[in-house]
Amino acid sequence: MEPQTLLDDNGYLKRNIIDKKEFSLKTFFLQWEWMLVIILLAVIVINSLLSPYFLNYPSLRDGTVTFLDKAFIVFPMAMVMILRDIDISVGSTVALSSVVMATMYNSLGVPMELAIIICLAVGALCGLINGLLIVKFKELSAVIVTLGTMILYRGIAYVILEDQSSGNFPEWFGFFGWGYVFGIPFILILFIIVAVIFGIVLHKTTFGRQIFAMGKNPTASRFSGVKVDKIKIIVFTLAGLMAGVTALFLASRMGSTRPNVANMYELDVIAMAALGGISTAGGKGKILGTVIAVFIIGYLQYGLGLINIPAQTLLIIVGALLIFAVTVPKIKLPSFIRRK
Amino acid sequence: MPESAIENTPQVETKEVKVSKLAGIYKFRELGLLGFIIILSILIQLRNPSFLSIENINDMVTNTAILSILALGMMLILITRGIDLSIGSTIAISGMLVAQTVSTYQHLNPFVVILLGTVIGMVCGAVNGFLISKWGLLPIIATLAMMNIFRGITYKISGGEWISSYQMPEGFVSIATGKTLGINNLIVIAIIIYLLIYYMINHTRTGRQIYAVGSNPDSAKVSGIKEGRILMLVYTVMGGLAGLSGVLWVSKFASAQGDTASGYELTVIAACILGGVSIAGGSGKIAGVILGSVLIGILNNALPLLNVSPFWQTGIQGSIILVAVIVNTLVKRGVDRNNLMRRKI
Amino acid sequence: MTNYVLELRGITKEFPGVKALDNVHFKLKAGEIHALMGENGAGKSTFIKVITGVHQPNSGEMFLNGEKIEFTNPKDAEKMGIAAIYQHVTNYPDLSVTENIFMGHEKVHPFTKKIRWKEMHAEARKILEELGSKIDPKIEMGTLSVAQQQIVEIAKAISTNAKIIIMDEPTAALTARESEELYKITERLRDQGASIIFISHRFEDMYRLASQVTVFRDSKYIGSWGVNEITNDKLIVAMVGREITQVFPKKKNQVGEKLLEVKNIGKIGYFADISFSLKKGEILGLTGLVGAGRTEVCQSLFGITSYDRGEVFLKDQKISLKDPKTAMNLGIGYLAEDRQLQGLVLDWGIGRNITLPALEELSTKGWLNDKKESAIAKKLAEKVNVKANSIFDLVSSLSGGNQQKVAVAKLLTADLDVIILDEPTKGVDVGAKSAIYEIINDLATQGYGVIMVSSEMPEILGMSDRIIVMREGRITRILDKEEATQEKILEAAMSEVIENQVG
Amino acid sequence: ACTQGAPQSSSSTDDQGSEDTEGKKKYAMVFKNTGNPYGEKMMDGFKEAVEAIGGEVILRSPDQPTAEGQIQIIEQLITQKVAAIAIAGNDQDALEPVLKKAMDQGIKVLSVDSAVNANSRILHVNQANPERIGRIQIEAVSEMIGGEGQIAILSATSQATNQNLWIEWMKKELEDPKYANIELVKVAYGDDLRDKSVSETEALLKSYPDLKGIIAPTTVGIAAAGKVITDKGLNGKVAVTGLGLPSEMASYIESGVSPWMYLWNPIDVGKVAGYTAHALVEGTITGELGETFEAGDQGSLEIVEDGDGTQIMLGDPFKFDASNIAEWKDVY
Ligand SMILES: Nc1ncnc2c1ncn2[C@@H]1O[C@H](COP(=O)(O)OP(=O)(O)OP(=O)(O)O)[C@@H](O)[C@H]1O
Ligand SMILES: Nc1ncnc2c1ncn2[C@@H]1O[C@H](COP(=O)(O)OP(=O)(O)OP(=O)(O)O)[C@@H](O)[C@H]1O
Ligand SMILES: [Mg+2]
Ligand SMILES: [Mg+2]
Repeated sequence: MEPQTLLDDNGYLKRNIIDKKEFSLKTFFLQWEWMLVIILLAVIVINSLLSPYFLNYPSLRDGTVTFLDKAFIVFPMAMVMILRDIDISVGSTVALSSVVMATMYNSLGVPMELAIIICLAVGALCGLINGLLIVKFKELSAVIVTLGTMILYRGIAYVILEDQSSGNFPEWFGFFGWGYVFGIPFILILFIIVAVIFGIVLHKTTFGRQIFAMGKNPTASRFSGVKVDKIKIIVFTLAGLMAGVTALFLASRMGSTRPNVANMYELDVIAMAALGGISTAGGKGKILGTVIAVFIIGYLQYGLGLINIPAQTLLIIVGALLIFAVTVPKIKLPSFIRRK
Repeated sequence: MPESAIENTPQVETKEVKVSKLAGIYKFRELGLLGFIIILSILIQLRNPSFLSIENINDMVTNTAILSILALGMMLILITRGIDLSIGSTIAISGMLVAQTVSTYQHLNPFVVILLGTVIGMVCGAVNGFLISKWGLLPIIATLAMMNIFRGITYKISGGEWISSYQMPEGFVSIATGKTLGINNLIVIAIIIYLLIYYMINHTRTGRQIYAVGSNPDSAKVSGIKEGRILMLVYTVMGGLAGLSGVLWVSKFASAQGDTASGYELTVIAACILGGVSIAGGSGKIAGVILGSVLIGILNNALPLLNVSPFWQTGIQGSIILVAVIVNTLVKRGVDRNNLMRRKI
Repeated sequence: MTNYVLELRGITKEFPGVKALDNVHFKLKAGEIHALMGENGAGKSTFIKVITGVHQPNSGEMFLNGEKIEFTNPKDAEKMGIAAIYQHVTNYPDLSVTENIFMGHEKVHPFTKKIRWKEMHAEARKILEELGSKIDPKIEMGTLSVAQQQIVEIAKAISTNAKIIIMDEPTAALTARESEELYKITERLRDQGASIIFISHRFEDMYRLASQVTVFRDSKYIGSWGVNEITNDKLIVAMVGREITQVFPKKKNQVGEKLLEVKNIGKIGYFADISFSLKKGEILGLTGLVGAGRTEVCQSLFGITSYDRGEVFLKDQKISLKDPKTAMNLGIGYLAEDRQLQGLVLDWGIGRNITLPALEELSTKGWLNDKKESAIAKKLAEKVNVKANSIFDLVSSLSGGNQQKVAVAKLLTADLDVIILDEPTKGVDVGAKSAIYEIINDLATQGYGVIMVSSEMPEILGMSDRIIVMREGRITRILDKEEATQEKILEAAMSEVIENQVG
Repeated sequence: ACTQGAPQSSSSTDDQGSEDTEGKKKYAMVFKNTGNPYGEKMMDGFKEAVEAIGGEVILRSPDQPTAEGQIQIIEQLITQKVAAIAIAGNDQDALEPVLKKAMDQGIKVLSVDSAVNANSRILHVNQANPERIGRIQIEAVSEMIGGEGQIAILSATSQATNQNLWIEWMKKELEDPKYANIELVKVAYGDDLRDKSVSETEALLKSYPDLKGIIAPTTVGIAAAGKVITDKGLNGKVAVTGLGLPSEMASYIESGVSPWMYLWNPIDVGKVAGYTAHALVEGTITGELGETFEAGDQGSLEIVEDGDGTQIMLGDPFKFDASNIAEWKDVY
C-alpha cells in the first residue's frame, strides 16, 4: 500500500500511517502453531497405526495423566525464557515443596488442607528467593542463581527427610493425581484452566506485554518505565508456585514423596517450552504452542511406550524430534510463502 | 580482555609497571573467589589436618583435572554466548567406544587411544556446531537434544553391557594412573590443555575472534569474522575435550558404563560460572575457570573428609556455591567502587 | 574514467517491502572528501553498506580504479582498502580498545601468527593520541561513553591504512572541539592520499571539509555538485524537496514559576555538587565535552541510577527517585542518548514501541486495549512524522533519524512536567531536526520544563533559555540566553575555574 | 460427579481383552534403569522363563532410575493389558497407587530384586536373604583382616532401601562379641557414581589411616574401592569385599585387592520372577503364605513370610573368589 502524503497546516509533509493490521491468510497459516498441530496429528496417527491400544478414550485419558504433572511448570518457564532467563531449580523446588508438605502432615500433624497450602507457599517462596537473588545480584545471571538454588533446595529436602519417604496421605489427596470429574481427569481440567489463565496474562495484559518487551530489550524497557525488577520477581515466583502445583500432583500420584523426586524435570520442561516455540533468545513465544508441545512430547512417549520401544530409542527419538521441530521453520521456504 | 597477555609484556618504564601491576591486582576480577577458597581451605584444615597433606592435595588435583579440562572447553562456548549440555553424553559415548576398542585390540598405543577418543568427541561436537552454526538452532536446544541422542546411542552400542577393568589392557589404564616426571598423567594432560587454550585465546586471531563473536555477534559479522566457523570451532573443541575426558574418565575408573558422567554438564557449568565466566558471553578467563574448578574439587574432596552427614552434603554444597558467587560479586562491586572513588571529579 | 577511484552505477537495493536504493550513482575522485547528504531514510547508510559488502545490491555495478568488482562480505572490501565507520557503533564492549581497533587486521608474527600485543597497544595509543584523545588502549570498550567509542571507531578505520574511508555520521556524537580534531585528521588522511566519503547532517561539516557533495532523496540519486557551486538553500531543497526557511523556530514559550530544583546532588565517581533549577516553560540547555557527566546527571534525575547525596525538589516537594516509573509518575520523562540500546525495542513495531511507557494508562485494569493503543500510536507517529507505512513496521527497518522520531514519540504518551532530552537530534536530518525543535518549543510553550542535553553549539544557543556547562562531573557555569556565546561556553567547558553558580 | 480412580465406563475393560489375538499372555518386567548389565541379565533370565512357559515378554526400564519413569511405564503396561508385571522398584512406596491400579485391573504384580511395599504387590522375589547378605559380609571382612581393625562401609545412595537393610544386618552381626576388636568407623555413600565413590574411598583412607577393610554392597562402589586401593598400592593392607558384578570385580579379585566377594545370579533371579509370574497368572498360587509351586529349572519354591507381605527367597549369595572368577567374569 502506498502511503499517502499530504501537507499539514504548517506546510510540512504529512504521512498517513496505517494503524489497522491487514488480515493475511498467509501470515495466519505460517504461524508456528500450525506446524505443531501437524506434528501432533502425525504423532497421533502414527501411534494409532503402531498400537491398537492407543486410540481410545480410556487410553488417551490415562496416557494424558502420566505426563501432565510437570507440564504446569511449562507456562511460567515460558515466561522466564521470554525474559531471556532460565530457571533450572524447578525440579528441586518440586522436591522441596512436596517434602515439606509431607513432613508437615506426617510429622507435625498439620491438617492436609493446610499442608497443601504450605506446599504451594514453599514453592512460591523458593521462586521468590530466586527472583530476589537475581534482581539483587544483577551481575549473576539467572542460570547461576538457579544452579545454586537447584542444589540448595534439594539439599534442604535431604536434610528434612533424609533417606525416608513420607506418605500416608489421606484418601482424598489421591484425587489430585487420580481423580476424575465427569470422566475427565482432574489434572487435565486444572491444566487447561491454568493454560488459559497464563495465555490471557501473557498475551492480553500489560504485564504480559512488558514481559515480551523485557525479553527483547531489557534496558529500553527499564528506560520506558517498566518495573523490570518487580516483573522478574513475579515471574520467578510463579515458576516456584507452579513447581508447587506439580509437587501436589506428583505426591498424589506416588502416594508419597522423597527428596530425590522430580530429578532433572527442568530439562524436560525446557524442552517442551522450546518445542512450543518459546525462544531462549527471548521475547518470543505463545502459550498455545507450549500446550500443543506438551501433548506432542507426552503422546509421543506414551504411544511409543505402548509398543514397548526401549528407553534408549525413545531418548534418540525425542532428541531428533526436538531438532526437527526447531529446524523446520528455519528452512528457507520458497519465496512466495516465506514468512516475513 | 587479554589482561594476562598485557602483564606478560612489561612496559618501558619501571614506574609504569608498578602502577599497572597494582591496577592488575585490582583488575583481577576473581579476587573474591580466591579469597573465599583460601578461607575455606583454612577452615577445612582446622577441622581435618590431612586436608592439606601432599597426598590429599595430589588426590584432589588429580580428581579435578578432568573437570577443569571440560570447564575450559565450556568457557569457550559460554564466551560465544552458547552452552553445551551434551558433554556428559559425549564423555559416555567416547568412553564406551574407546573401551570397546581397547578390549578388542589390546595392544593399541595409548596415544592412538587418546586420539581416537578425542576424534570421537570432536565428531559429536561438530554435530552440535553444525546444528548451531549452519541450521541456526539455539545452543541450549541443540545440545539438549543431542544430549539425549548421544546418550541413547551409547546405550545402544553398549547393549546394556559395561566394559570392566579386566577387559582393559594395562597400557590403557595407566593413561590415567601413570606418571610423567613424577606427576600424574591427568595433571600433565590438564596443564598441556591449559597452555594450549591459553595460547589460543590470548595469542591467536582465532582466539580473539571467539571473544569478538560473543561480545557482539553483529559487529563481528561486519568485521568479516565468520561467526559460523568460530561456533563450529568452539563446539568441536569442546567435543574434542569431552572425548578426551571420556578416555581419561574410563581409564581413571577402569570401567565404562552407559550412564557415565550423566548430569556432569551442570558441574562443569557451575565451575565456569564460579570462575566468573559470563553467561551473556564475551568474557571469561582461564585463571578464573581453574579457580572455579578448584573450588568444586575442594568441595568434593572435603565434604567426605569432614565427616559431614550425607544428608547435609548437597545442601552445604549448594550454599557454598551460592555464597561463593555472591561473595565474588560483592568483592567485584567493592573493587569497582574503589576505582570510582579514586576518579577525580 | 580512471580518475575515479570508486564509481557506482545504477545501484538498486531492496529490502522486503522497501526500496532503500533506487538506481543511484556515485563517483569518488582520488584524494577528495566527498559529502553524501540526504534526509533520514534517504538510503545513505544502506549505500555505504553496499560499498563495503555488508549488503549485496539487487542490481548495479561497482568499479574500483576502473575495474569492476563485487564484494560478498566486508572482509573483501577491507582487503581492497575500503574502511568504514558505521552509523550505529559496532564494537566489542568486553574487549580492549586496542582489540576493537585492530579486530580483523591484528598484527601477528609472520610465522608463528602470534598476536603482537605490545605493538598493537603502542600503535593504538599513537592513533588515539593523533585523534587528540587520551583513552587508554587497554581499557575495556564497554566502559567508554558513546562519544569515546565513536573516537575508537575512527581510530579503527585509520588503522587499516585504507585508501577509501567512509564515515557515516561520525560527528553525530561529538562536540565542536572533537569535531575540529576529526576535521584535521580527515584532512590529513586526504593529504596522505586517501579518498573519503563523509556522511553528516551537519552543514558545517560539509562546508569545512568536502569539495564535492552528492544528495540522495527518497532512495534516489538527486545530483552531485562541487560544494562551491551550490547554495545552502538549493542544497536544502535538493535534500528535502522543499524549502526550510528557519531551522530554529521562533520562541513563544513563557518561563514561569520554579518546577524542579536540584540541590548539590553527587554520585561517587561520576558527578558532584550539581545544583540548578528548572522553571515551567523553560528550555535549559546542558552542554559540555564528551564524558562531562551530563548523561549521568540526567539519568539519576530519571531514577535510572541513583545519586548518593543531595536533594531534588519537584514543585517544592522533596522527591525520591527510585526507578524510572516513579520518575514518570512524578512527571519526569527522559529521552535516552543511545536510542538503539536504551530507547527502542528494535524488533517491535513502531506502535508497540510508542505505547510501551504508557501501557498502564492505555489499558483498563491491566487489560490491553488494542484499539486505543493503535489510535494513540498512529496519532503520535504522525505527529513526529515518522517515515513509515504502518505502525506495525519494525523499528529496526527504519533509518537512524526515523528511529529517533519514534523515541521522541514515546515521551509524548505520558503526562509529564519535566522532559529531559539527551542528544535529541543526534543523527537527525535538517527537516526532522526542525520538526523536533518545533516539538520541543511546543512543549515549552505548553508549560513543560525541558532539559536539553546537546553537544551541538548552534542548537544549544538557538534553543536554550539558559545554558548549563559541565566539565568533568561538575557545573562550571550557568549562562543566560542573552549573555551566552560560543566562546563563553567553550571556555567554561574547558577551563579549570569552577564558578559554582546556583541558578 | 467427582470420582477417584478410573470411571466405571472403563474400569471393566480388562475382561474382554486381556488375551492377545494370538492368545499369548504378556509378561512384563520393569527394571530400575536402562543400560545396567545386572538388570539386563535379570531381564534375560525373565525372558527365558517366559518363553519357556509360552508367554510373550515385555522388558522395560526408564532411562533414569526414578519412580516417576516407572509409573509411566506401568500405565503403558496397564493399557496394553499385560497379565503380569515384575518390577524392581526405584522407590518402595511411590509405586503403590499405580501398582494398585494395575492389580485392580486384574494384573498380577510382583516385585523382584528391590521390593515395593507389601500393599503394592502380591509377592516379592528376593534374590537372597538380607539377613544372610548382611551377616556374611561381616564374616568375610573379619576373616580377611584377621578379626581386628577398623572397617568402613561404602554404600550406594543414602536412601537405597536394599543397601540400608543389609547395613542394618551388618551392624547387628557386629554386635556379636567375636567381633569385639572390629570397629565400624563410618558408612559412606558414593551414590553409585564413579567419581563420588572414588572421593569417598580416598577420604576414608585419609581420615582413617589404620583402616583395614571396606565393605561395599554395591557394584559401582566396590569396583571404585578396588580401583583406589589398587592405585594407591594398598593391596594387602586394605581388603575390599561386598557385593559386585564378577565382570567388574575380576581384576581386583585376581589381584587380591578383594580376596572374595558375593553376588547371586541375576539370570536365575529373573527366571524365578518369570515362573512366579506365570504361577500367579495361572492361579497355581495366590501369594499366600506356605504355597509351593514348580519353577521350571529352578526347582520347587515356597512362599515365605516377609514383614507384612510374602516373598520367595532364593538361596545364599554366591561367593566369587580367585578360583571361580575367571569362569564367571564373562557371564555377567
Ligand atoms: N535491514 C533493513 N531491512 C529493511 N529495511 C531497511 C533495512 N535497512 C534499511 N532499511 C530501509 O532503507 C531505507 C534507507 O535507510 P538508511 O539507513 O540507508 O537511511 P539513511 O539515509 O542512512 O538515514 P539516516 O540519516 O536517518 O541514517 C529506510 O527506509 C530504511 O527503513
Ligand atoms: N576517567 C574515566 N574513565 C572511564 N570512564 C569514564 C571516565 N570519565 C568518564 N567516563 C565515562 O563517561 C561517562 C560519564 O559521562 P557521560 O556519558 O555521562 O557524559 P556526557 O557528558 O553525557 O557525555 P556524552 O557526550 O558521551 O554523552 C561515565 O559513564 C563513564 O563510563
Ligand atoms: Mg544512516
Ligand atoms: Mg551523554
